[in-house]
Amino acid sequence: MIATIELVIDLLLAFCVVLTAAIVFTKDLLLAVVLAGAEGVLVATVFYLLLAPDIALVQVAAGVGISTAFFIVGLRKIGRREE
Amino acid sequence: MMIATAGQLPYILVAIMASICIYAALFKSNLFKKMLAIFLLTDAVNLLFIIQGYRLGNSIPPIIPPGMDPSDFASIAVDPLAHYFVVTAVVIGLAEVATLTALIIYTYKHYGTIETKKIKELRG
Amino acid sequence: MSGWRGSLLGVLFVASMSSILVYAFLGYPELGFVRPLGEFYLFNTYNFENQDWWSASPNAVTGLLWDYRGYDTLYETMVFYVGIVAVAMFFEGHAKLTKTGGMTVIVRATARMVFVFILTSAFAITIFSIKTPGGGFQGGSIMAIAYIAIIVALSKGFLPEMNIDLEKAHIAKIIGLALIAGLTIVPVVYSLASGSVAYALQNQPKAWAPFGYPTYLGLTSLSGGLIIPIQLGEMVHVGMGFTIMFLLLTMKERED
Amino acid sequence: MLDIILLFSLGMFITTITLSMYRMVVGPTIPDRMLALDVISYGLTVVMGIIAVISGSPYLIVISFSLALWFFIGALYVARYMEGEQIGD
Repeated sequence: MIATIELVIDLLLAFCVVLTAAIVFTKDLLLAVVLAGAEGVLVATVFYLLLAPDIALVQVAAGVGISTAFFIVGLRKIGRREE
Repeated sequence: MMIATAGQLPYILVAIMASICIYAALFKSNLFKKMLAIFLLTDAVNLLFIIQGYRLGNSIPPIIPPGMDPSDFASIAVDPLAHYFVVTAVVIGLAEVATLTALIIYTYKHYGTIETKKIKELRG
Repeated sequence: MSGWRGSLLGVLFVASMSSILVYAFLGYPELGFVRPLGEFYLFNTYNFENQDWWSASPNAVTGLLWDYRGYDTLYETMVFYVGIVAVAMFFEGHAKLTKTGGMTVIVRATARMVFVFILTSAFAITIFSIKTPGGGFQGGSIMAIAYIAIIVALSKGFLPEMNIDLEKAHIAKIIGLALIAGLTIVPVVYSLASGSVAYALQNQPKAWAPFGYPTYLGLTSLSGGLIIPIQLGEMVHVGMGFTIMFLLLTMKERED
Repeated sequence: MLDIILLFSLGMFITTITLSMYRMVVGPTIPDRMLALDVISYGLTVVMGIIAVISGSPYLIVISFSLALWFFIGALYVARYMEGEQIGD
């Protein structure tokens, strides 16, 4: 069971690396924001699996709830496409 | 000579994630992209803290169950110090994101663009 | 940097940077080692035999936040306050909250119901943070989500119906901060008045410093001294702070 | 018996999450990805609950049923953006 949880943590972190690369190299800023929200959910899951329930709570609230709101407000004012 | 073992694979993945974020924060031309990279860098550093405080084996969260002896608890629970640092760092990172968003909107109002290359041309 | 040369440079930068970071991180011990300071906190946080150093809270993170490292958290709160002031400097918008339609009726009804649930869970997470995971920062972020969802799904004009506008949010935030400051200063005042030893932000009585907040509410229910009221103050401060930031960012800017 | 049911449902939900991750990586439009993110989030909530039951730790289950409340809000923001109005008006 313990080894399985470690394997799951490694897989989720690898997926986080892929998402980070996608966020950096995409041209569509709205897509980048959505992928950042997905990465927030995955990071919160890693926190949960690493036995940190306090941080999983605040990480989901921060990564999906509040930061996405700020990003979307910014995008609404500056436009969606990157040159 | 240090050789990575399987238990240190999370460190390596977090290092790759952090270096991608540092690259984007330094070399990307779009200010919004820079802000996203800084936000993700915060996540990577938080992950490093929590992974370092984790304890292999039959570990439990840092909340003492009723009736457990404190010395037993101290020998199996994970590190609460890392959790403390991360709880405050997440909220401060969010305040930072809000401030940067305000700055970016202000820049866009002033120059009409948020690409650093174009802003440089506009200044002459 | 353009074309393949730019991407090659990027890959080279990421590779060299990550090898440096991996070299640094591998110096850490393998998973499974907890620092002696962390073990000290774990051992003492709810230790009945050693009541000089305990924090009367089974959740070690909560005890760490406001008892062992209360000063650090106090300054983190000040940094957050400066962030709010920085946003307010850029957008000193008009405080007129106009009421418009919002999204469709399904989304609006759902948002109203979920608002109540989220606010309740924020209070529960904050108040029971002594025994279960949670705390002031978590509760505050969740409270901010409730208000931001209302602003997005309905509109800013619905906030006065819920007895919140910009000025009231500022006032609530300052009340939360004043609660924290008051609970910090009370032991100092006590020590000046009675001539005995007491520390700022002192929670439980020590053998040489007799001042202490109550450990139990009633006879059995654990209250953890100053931790619960100070977490409530922190929750109101953080939640109202994010709500104010969001309101200011969505204001129409002044025409210069 | 209960162990078998728990492990079976864990496997089912992990399969769901994997399939939705494919949709999130490949999905051609933004709403596709947002819906996939929603499905992943609710699957993760259930998986968290099941892991808490298996490992027998009562403190971990607090997370799962409080997280289920505010996962959908990200989709709300993106929908509001797609409507093409200023946020908050």
